[in-house]
Amino acid sequence: MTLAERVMNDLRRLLGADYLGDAWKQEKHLYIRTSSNHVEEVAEHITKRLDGRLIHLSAVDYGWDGIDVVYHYAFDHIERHFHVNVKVRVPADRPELPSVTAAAPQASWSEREMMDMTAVRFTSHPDPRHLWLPSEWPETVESGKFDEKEVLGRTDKTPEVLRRERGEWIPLAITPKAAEASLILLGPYHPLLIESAYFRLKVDGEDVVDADIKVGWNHRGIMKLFESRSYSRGAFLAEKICGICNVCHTTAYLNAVETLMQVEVPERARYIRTLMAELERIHSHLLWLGVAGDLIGFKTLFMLAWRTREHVLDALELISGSRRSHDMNLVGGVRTDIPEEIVPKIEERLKIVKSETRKLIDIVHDHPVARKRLDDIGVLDTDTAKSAGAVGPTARGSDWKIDVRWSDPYAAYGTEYLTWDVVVEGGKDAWARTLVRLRELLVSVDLCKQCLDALKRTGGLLQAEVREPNLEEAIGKAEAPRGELFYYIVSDGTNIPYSVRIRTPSYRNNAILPHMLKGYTIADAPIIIGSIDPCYSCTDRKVVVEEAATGKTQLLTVGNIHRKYRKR
Amino acid sequence: MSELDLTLKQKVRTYSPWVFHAHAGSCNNCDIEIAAIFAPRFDVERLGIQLKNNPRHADILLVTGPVPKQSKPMLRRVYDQVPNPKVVLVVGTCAMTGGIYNFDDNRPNYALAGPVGSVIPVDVSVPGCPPKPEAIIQGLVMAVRRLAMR
Amino acid sequence: MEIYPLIETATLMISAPVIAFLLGVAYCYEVRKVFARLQSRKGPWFIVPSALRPMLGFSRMLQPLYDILKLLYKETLVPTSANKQLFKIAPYLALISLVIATWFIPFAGYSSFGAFEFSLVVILYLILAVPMTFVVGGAGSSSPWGVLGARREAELMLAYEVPLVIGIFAAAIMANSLSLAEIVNFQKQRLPFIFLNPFAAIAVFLAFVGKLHMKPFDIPEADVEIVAGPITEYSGKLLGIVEIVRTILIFVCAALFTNVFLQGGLVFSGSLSPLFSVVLFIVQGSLITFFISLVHAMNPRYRIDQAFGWYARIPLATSLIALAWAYAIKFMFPTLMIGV
Amino acid sequence: MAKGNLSLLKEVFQNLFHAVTIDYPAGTWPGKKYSQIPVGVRGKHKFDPEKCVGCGGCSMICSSGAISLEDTEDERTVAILLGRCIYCGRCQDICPEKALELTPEFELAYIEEEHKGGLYVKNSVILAKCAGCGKSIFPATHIVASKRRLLENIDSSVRDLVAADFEIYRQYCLDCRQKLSFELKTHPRKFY
Repeated sequence: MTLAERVMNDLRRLLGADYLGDAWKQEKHLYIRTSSNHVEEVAEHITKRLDGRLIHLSAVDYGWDGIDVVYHYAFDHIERHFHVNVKVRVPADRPELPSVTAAAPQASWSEREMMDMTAVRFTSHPDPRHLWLPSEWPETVESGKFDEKEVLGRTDKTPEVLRRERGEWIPLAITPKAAEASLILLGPYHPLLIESAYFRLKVDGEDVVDADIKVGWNHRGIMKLFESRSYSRGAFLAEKICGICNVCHTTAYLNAVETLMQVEVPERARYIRTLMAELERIHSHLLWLGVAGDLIGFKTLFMLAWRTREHVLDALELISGSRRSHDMNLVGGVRTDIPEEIVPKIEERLKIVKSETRKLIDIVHDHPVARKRLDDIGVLDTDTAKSAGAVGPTARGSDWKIDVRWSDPYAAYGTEYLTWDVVVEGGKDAWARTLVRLRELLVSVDLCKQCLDALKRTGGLLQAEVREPNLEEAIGKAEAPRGELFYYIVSDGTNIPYSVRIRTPSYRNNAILPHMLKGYTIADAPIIIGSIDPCYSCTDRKVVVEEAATGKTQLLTVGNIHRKYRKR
Repeated sequence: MSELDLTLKQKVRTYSPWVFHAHAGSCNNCDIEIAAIFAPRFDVERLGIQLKNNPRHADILLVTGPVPKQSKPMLRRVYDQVPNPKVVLVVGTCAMTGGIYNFDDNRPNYALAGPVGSVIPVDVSVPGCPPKPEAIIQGLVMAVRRLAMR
Repeated sequence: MEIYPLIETATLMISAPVIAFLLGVAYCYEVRKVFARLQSRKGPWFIVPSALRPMLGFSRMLQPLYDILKLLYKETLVPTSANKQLFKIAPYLALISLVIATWFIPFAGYSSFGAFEFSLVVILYLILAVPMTFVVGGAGSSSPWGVLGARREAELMLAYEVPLVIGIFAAAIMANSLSLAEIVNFQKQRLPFIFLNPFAAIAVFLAFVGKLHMKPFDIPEADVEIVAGPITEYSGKLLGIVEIVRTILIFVCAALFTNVFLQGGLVFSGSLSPLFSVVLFIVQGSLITFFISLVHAMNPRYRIDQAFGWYARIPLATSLIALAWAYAIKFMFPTLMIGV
Repeated sequence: MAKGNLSLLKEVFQNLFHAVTIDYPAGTWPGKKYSQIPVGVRGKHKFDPEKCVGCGGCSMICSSGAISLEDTEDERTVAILLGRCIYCGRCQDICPEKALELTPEFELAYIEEEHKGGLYVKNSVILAKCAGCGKSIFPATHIVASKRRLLENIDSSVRDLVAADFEIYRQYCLDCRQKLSFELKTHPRKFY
């Protein structure tokens, strides 16, 4: 019995009369419609018994018809391409569903996000705080599909203003009383990250006793913006979600769009996409290595890694005309060709990158002080990684082989195009995650070379003809440098997507951070946070706010001294 | 006013500008390009420019991003903490106007509090998405000159 | 009573801090430049390209001085919640103690009170005051980073102070004197202590790396962890004073090492010797600075517990060996040790 | 243990005499001043005023809404707001007349006071007047270009007929065409 049959049989038995129908879409994507009675059991059965993963949970607002909640389960790490999507329709007047967080902890953030973005309510959620929206916004934004004007009318009121009106505003400031509290708040502006993020560390001396993360400060309403622009323009918006993994974002987005349109990407375009994505992975991992070096105070490593990274950026600039933000991918293919005369130039740069990378690996691998800072720090065991749904190098460093490139091949990653191996390390600590990335660098250089060789033999079209979307919904995935990237696009047949749902890798890994921080010191906090390679512009396409400041816990950040505390 | 007529005060300001980088919801492109100007290829320490992690030590405030509503009070506060004289350098398209996130002025993005210019006074802007590091250095040099004249 | 020595002392007393500061600026520049060059960056330009000379001047040799001057021209913010007296007075205390310390340090043989009988003890006390004032200032700033930084500063001080003192006293025991001038004199007649007691030199060098907050011991100022540590809340003029203190501290440490272990530049005697000694003294100091910046460039940062453990093992052991070595040499070669 | 330190030591001593830094604001020759400026670097826009017909295709494709069309009495201005453009180059790809290109000029920093309201790249084309009501209609060059394009793509048997018709109704605005539909004496679509 194949896995697909087993899953279907199990679900049929489990759901009984609530099994309202199924459909196969895409390549081995099973969509099952059911009622809201059995969501918890399904989640428990799939994640615990069948060893599936809950990737994300999307809620799509259909106005008066109600809200579709889609649970995206993936089995691709067991059987290639195989996904199961369980759909539940909840009525618009009483949009309630039981929470599956107890059964599958991965769902926690997704459920919180969907509660923010749509009117759906997950009853019995253990932590139903607003994830993205300011706590001052009692209603949701996307339910504004009913009355958009009203929602937009509220936009000129910032959380600050609203809080002042409600009389809850406490100027964020440093007071002696708060300094006594053993609550250390990292962020939103903290040198640890160039982006804004916000951690609450409860400390005893230097030891972290408890931790809480509030990602945010980065919300740009991108999922809403997607709904107001055509598929081809959306590619450029996807490019701007994250500045580090922009090719991966567009690739994932276009994987979904091309599936919707049932467009086959030409072979040469596939290789070019893969080349760009792999170059980007090299750039991202080198960037990460530098930043991680900086986080443990190794400025020289930062400089050396970033010196090497410049060669990759040069190669990317040669191809696309821009160091970052390449705008290469279009619906159905790529925009510019890679002419033959620049191929040797790229090969030359790759050669430099390879030798420099080996040097960097030598330096880090045997450096006594660096190893002391990385070994046995931020341990994430395999079971926790699985139950919390870690992705990317974080999971691979915890001895769990998941990689979208291998499990759900897209672009030219399939075995018919390229040969390579997934890097897995069993160390489970920050050093293992470092090692995964370092080894992936070499794999990526090799992949780039294979792509360049393939470009020499392939020719033909760069872009396939674009059609109208004729599927209802599609899932697009890609392996970003940080892990699995997930797009779910719902189409209504027009040239504008009806709804776009995105789950970025950092989103998942960030949710595990509080768990990983516990038991280490403040000095370790930066490298633990850094070891998952958090990318908050990815994570916070949507917003988060710190809770209404109560009297006791106030922000104690670098960024906090109110004007009235100034003295000239 | 030529550079030769500067007083000592203005000269030392030109010679040693310290930079604080405030991230206000940008997509990371500009942030890593800003980090790149401190890396070996573009090393701006040649000019005496140093990246400080503390607004209280800074002279120039580098701001990136379209300023989400959530970040607005924080950005304002960071600006207040930079001791006078100070200069604000805005890097990137979305920090200048909202860029791709503020696609249509008639239907403003619900999540954004407007460009940086509407939150804090801006002195120098560097368009680009992201600007090349050379362009950021050019902007920094302009900002340094303005700093000296403050 | 003669007036001449008094005038000489007064001149030295005034000029010593100034020279110390200027040499400190040079050494600071060296640290920055070498640090940058080791990372294949250029660092502050030694000679500015001609196109930029109108804007940036001819050379950035004085970059640390420009930084300090700029800070002195800037606005100073004091958090209201800080303990203002402690907060404001701490940098000045550090500055005063360092200025006094420079009086006791022989500069190529010249010093105001270098010949004073217990000058070594006085200097050790005075440079101990610098981290102490940072602890006070950080704790008084009421910022959590300041408090954490102060705590780390105090722990680190405990760690490096012991090998520092033992190492230096190992040299003093061999020279049989607590006066710096005497120690220099002792080496002049025999060999520099770096050859007589290399263990002491290593222990003291490692302690200075911690004292100057170079990597791997820049723990109190670990920027990605606790922003800027004790000096997080300092800005403007007060930060300028802190920077001056750091600048002088580099010189004081380099000069102390030169005097105790490299015979203070007084290698040759002859007609050219004073000038030559001065040059040698400065070069020796810059060599030490070079090695410190080499260590600075080649290491990540230790965690405070790791640093404490490391100091408790290697430098402490080295310094104890140095102490034993000092006694062993003394007993084995009594003639060598007794004054000539 | 020691191996890592040794390879690092070797590396840093090599670096000591080999800095990779470019002389950006100062360099006299491009090889040393810029990191690299390859073909296709996307910087400031440049219009070819000869070629631009003011069709507004760029404004429609623009992903960030940076390109605006503004019609005055007798001119249409295509304005690109540099502070909103994301330099994706789609306008360059889409331009039917190849009149717009992104030059490698990327040093665009400016002082805010000197350019209040933002920095624009503009191009103006003259608008033709309607022969009926006197209102300004499409850009004159646009009409010529669309005629050319129309004739290129149409069946050769009716080309002369269409050309003649086009010459007549090109002079009128849309409203006037409707109003004067019979008097214009053009052929209805069924003729060709």
